[in-house]
Amino acid sequence: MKARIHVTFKAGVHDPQGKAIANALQGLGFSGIDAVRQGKYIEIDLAGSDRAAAERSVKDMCAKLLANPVIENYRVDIDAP
Amino acid sequence: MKARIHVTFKAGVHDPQGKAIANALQGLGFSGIDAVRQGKYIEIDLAGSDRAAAERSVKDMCAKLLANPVIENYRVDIDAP
Amino acid sequence: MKAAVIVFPGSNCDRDIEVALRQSLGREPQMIWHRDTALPALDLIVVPGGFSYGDYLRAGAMAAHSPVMREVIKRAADGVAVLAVCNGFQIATECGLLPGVLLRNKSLRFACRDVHLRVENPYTPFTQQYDDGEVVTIPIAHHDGNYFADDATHRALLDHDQIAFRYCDRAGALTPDANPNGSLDHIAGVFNRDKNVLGLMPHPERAADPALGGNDGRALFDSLVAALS
Amino acid sequence: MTTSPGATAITPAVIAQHGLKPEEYDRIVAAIGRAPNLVELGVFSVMWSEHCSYKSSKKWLRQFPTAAPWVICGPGENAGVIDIGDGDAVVFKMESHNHPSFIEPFQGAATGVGGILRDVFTMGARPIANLNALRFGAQDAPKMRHLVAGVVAGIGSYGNCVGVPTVGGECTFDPSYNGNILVNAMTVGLARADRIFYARAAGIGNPVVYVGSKTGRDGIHGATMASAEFDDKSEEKRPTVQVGDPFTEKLLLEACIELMATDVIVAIQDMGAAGLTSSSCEMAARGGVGIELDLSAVPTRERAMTPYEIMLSESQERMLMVIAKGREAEAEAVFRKWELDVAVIGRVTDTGRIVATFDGATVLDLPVEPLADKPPLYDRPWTPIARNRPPVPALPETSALGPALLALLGSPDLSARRWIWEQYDHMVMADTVARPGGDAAVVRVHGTRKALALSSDCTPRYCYADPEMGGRQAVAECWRNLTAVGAKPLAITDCLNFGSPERPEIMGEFVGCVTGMAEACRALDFPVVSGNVSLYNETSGVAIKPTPQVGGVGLLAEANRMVRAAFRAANDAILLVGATAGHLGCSLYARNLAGSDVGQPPPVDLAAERRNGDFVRGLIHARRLTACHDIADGGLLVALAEMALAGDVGAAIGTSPATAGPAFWFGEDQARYIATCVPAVAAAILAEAHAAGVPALRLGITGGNDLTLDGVERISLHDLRAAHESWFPAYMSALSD
Ligand SMILES: Nc1ncnc2c1ncn2[C@@H]1O[C@H](COP(=O)(O)OP(=O)(O)O)[C@@H](O)[C@H]1O
Ligand SMILES: [Mg+2]
Repeated sequence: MKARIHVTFKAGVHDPQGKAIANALQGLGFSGIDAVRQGKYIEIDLAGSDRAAAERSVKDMCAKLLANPVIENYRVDIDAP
Repeated sequence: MKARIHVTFKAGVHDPQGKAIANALQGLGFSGIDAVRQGKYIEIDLAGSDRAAAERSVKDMCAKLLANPVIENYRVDIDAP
Repeated sequence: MKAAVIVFPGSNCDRDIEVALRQSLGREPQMIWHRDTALPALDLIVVPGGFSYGDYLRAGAMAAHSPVMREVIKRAADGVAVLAVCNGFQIATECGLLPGVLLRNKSLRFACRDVHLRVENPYTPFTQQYDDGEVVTIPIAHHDGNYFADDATHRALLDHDQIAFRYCDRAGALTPDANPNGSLDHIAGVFNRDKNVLGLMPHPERAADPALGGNDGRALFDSLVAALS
Repeated sequence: MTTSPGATAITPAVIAQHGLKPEEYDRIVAAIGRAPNLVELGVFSVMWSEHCSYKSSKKWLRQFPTAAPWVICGPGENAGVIDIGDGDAVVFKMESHNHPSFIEPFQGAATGVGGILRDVFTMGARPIANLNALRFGAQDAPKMRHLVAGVVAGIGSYGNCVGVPTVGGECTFDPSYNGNILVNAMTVGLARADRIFYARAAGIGNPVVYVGSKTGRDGIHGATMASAEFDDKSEEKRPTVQVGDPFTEKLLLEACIELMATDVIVAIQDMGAAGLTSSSCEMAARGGVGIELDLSAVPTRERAMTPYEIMLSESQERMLMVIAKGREAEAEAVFRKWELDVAVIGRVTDTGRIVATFDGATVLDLPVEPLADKPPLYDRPWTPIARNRPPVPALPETSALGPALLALLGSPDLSARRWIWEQYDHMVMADTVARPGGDAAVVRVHGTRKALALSSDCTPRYCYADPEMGGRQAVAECWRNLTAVGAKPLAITDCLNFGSPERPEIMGEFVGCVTGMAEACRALDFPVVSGNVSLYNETSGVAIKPTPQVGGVGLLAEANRMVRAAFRAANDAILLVGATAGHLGCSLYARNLAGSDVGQPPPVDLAAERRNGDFVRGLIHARRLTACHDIADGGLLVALAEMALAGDVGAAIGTSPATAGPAFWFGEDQARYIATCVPAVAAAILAEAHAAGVPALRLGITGGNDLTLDGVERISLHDLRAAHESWFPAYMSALSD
C-alpha cells in the first residue's frame, strides 16, 4: 500500500519559503498570484493490506515524527493496495 | 482558483531525506515500511477563473522555478474556482 | 559539577563545547553517545549544535524522538540543568522541553556571523555572571533559527521571565536590522519555566576564547560552573 | 545503457558513445588480446577518460616540482601530504565539479564538496577547512543569479552539515564562463605523519570491503561527461545528477577515522568519479596486485542493477577498503555503530587482474596495468599564445581618484563577498582565527600553538592575455597571500580548468600556464603536492578563460604572531613594500574605463617576489608590523581601502609628483604589500628594506573616518563601505530567474 502525506503550515504561521516563491514568480513576470504556501509531501510504501490499520499507523507516524503539531497540520491518504 | 503542485524526485534519484525518515520511523518502532520518499507540496492561490490558462501558467512556473527537471518531476492540479 | 555532552549522529559542535566547558570547569565533561541511554549522575547536560540526522525532515526532529532525549527530559524534570545550543535548541523545542519552534530563517539563507545579544534575565544558573541588559557579542550559524510561538505561548514567556537573550544592535536596541533571522520579539534564547533548561541559537562556545574574536560566551560557562558546583 | 555483457555488440557507435576514439579501441583490443565485452568497454572508457587518465595533460604536469624536505606524499595519491613538524601532517587537494554545477547548481556544488572531503579523509586526515573557487559568467547572463544562489547554497549546505568550516575562496564574474561556470573545491585535513593511509592494495587474500551509501544508477558516465564538451543540447540529455547526502558523509568520516585508529585498514580509497571501477583498479595498480569482486554482494538501492551499472555508478558517500584478513568483525562493528551499509565484496589476488563476477558468472576480466597505468597519452599539438592585445588606451588625466575608487569597490569583481561567506559556517571546529574577508584564512592546528594559512588564487584575465605570466602570477599571488598573514608558504594543490585540449590554442594556453606555474613553484620553493585537471570547459566552441586555480597552504609556527589586513589603530605609519611602475595593462581600472581587458598583464619578477615576501614575513615574525595586506586586483588604492574598511580606521595618504596619477594608484604591479607599524619603527624598517634591496616607501598615517589623499581628496569610509558592501546583496536580491 502507499500512504500519501501532506504536511502544511497551520494558518497564522509565517511561511517565508512560500513568500519567497511568490516574490520570485512575480519577478519572473507571472501575475495574478495571490498567495503561495509551501509544505511537504511524503510517500510511504507499506507492507500489508489492511487499509484501516495502515491509516492508523501512518497517522501515528505523523503525530510522533512527520509533523510538528505546534505549527503543522497533516493529511493522510492511503491508496488501495 | 487554487493550484496544487507536487514536486517529487524522479525515479532513481537518490533521496537521502526519505531514507533518513524511514530509518527514524523504524527506530520509533514502526514496522512494515518499505520505502519513504520526500517531496514538496506547493499551493498557489490564483486570480481569475480560466482553468486551462491557469494550468498552462502553473506548468510554466514549475518548469521555470518550482522544479528542476534534471532531477524532479511535477504534477499540477487546479481546483475548480 | 558533573557535566555531559550528548552526541548524536550528525552533531558537530560537540568538541567545541567540550573545549569551552573544560576551560571553565577545569576538567573534561563526559561525552555521551546517543545510544547510551543510562545516564550517570549529572548536574549539567549539554545538547550541542550540529546537524543531528542531517536535519532532514525538520531540524532536530529525529534526535528529539531518540531514546536518550527521553532520559534528558526526565532529568530536566528532576531539576538537572540542560543547555541546548543551536541544533540542541531545535531538538529541545521539538521534544517539548522548551516552548515554541524554530522556523527557516526569514532570508531563507544560512547565516554565520557575529550578532549582538541583550541579556534579558541574569537571575539564572546560566546567566548569573552577566548583567541585566548587558549587550554581548556571540556568533550564530544556522539555517533554522527563526523563533516562533503562538500568542499565548509568547505571553507566557513574557509573564514568567523566560526570555534569556534578544537580538539587538550594538547599543542594545531591538532594531529590525538587528534581528538576523526574523525571530518573534527578537528572541534568541528561552528558558523553561523553572529556569533549569536554556535553549539558544547563538554559539557561546565559539566566543569563549579571545583568539577566536570574542570572549563574551565564557561567562555563560563560568555561570554554570559557579552555580552548579 | 543497461545490458548484460555479450548482449550488446560492440559497434563503432557504441565505442563512440563511450567517448573512445577508434584508435583507442584498437589499443584496448591489443592490450587484452581480444574484444572487450560491454562491461569491460565501460571500465576502459572511464579509466581512459581525460578525467581519470590525464591523457592530454600528463606530459606537461611533469614540469611541476613536487619534492621538498617537508613533502611526505606528492601527486599520485588521493591527496598531497606535507609535514608541519611535531609529527603533524597536512593533507590537501582541490577538485572541480564544473559541469554538474552548471546543470544542477545546488546538488552539483554540494557533491563537489563531498567528493573532495572524501579524498582527504580517505588518507587518514580529519578535514579542518574547506575553500572554494567560483567563476561565474557575466552578471546579466541568463540564469547567472540562479547559478550563484544554487552553488553557494549547495557548498554551504554540505560543508555546514558535515561540520567542516568553509574559510575561504574566490568568486569572480566574466562572460567566458556564461555557459560553463567553474566550481572548484579544496579540502585541508590534519593527520599524524605516521598514520597516513594510502590506496595501495596489499596482502593476497585480504578482503575488499564496501562501506557507505547503497549504489544506485547515479551519474553513470559522469566521468566521461566531465571530459566531453558541452553543447546546447546537453541540458536536454539530462545526465543524472547526484544528490548529496552530507549526513551520511559525516557518519562515513567519523567511522573511517574511528577505524583508522586501529590497524585493521590496509588500503582505502573513496569511490569518486568512476566509482567502483576507478577505486578498485587504482588500488590494485598502486599495490601491484589483482582484485576479485563479487558484484552481487554490492549493496544496491535500485532493483535489477546490471554489472555495468554497478561498476560505473557514481553514487556518492561510498568508500572501498582492503582490510586485514580476520578483522572483518572489528570493521563491521564500527560501521554498524555509525549506521552505515557495509559488505565484503571481494578480495585481493596475485593475478594482476581485475575480475568481477555477478550471479556466479564472470562479467569482467581485465589486466590492471593497461587500465590504470597505460592509458593512451597524447602529445597534443599546441600553438604558443601571443595575443595581440590592444594597448592600454590613453586614459584621461584625472585627479578624481575618489569616484574611480568607489566604482571599483562597487564592481562585481571587487565588491565584498560577505553575501557568500556568511552562508558558510566558517567557525565550526572553533579554530578559525582569521575569518574570510582578509588575505589568507588562518585555522589553528587544534591543541597546538601552530596554525595553517590557506588561500586560493588565480587571475584568469592575466592567464588569457599571457598564459605563462598568468601561471606564474597565480602561484605568486597565493604565496603572497600566505606571506601577508605571516605564514611560511609550504606547498600547493591546483585545479587546471581549460577548454578543449583538441584545439591547439587551448593546448597552448595549458602549456603556457603550467610552464609559468612550474617556474614560480621552483623559484618560491612551493611544490605541487596534488591537483586536478578539468578540460573541455567550453560550450558551442566558446572556451572559458584559462583558469589554473592554485590552492596554497602555509604554516604559522605561532598562531599568535599572525597579522590581519585590518588597520589596527590610528597613528600607525603606512608603508608600501615593493616596486610600483604603474602597470595598468589587464588591470581592473583599465577594464572599467575601456569596457574590456586591455594590454598585457603585469610582469612577475619571481626573485623580487621572494625577496619582498621574505622581508615582510620577517617583520611579521618579529612582531614589528601591526597590519599587512598584499596588493592585487585593483591595485594600491583598493588595497588601502580594504584595510581601512576592515579596521574601520581611515588613513591620510600623501602623494608626490612621482606618485600622483591613476597608474600609481590602480596599477597592478606584483610583489607588493601594504604594511603598518608604530611610527617609531618606520624609519628603521625603511632602512632595512633599502639594505635588503627591497623597495619601500612611506605612504602616510592611519586615523580618522576618511581616506584622505594629499589632503585634497577625501573619501569617507561610510561611502566606501556602502559601495563595497552593496553590490552583491543588491545583485542577488533581484533573483528572478
Ligand atoms: N594538475 C595537477 N597537478 C598535480 N597533480 C595532479 C594534477 N592533476 C592531478 N594530479 C594528481 O593526480 C592524481 C590523480 O588525480 P585525480 O584523478 O583527480 O584523483 P581522484 O581520483 O582522487 O579524484 C592525484 O594524486 C592528483 O593529486
Ligand atoms: Mg580520490
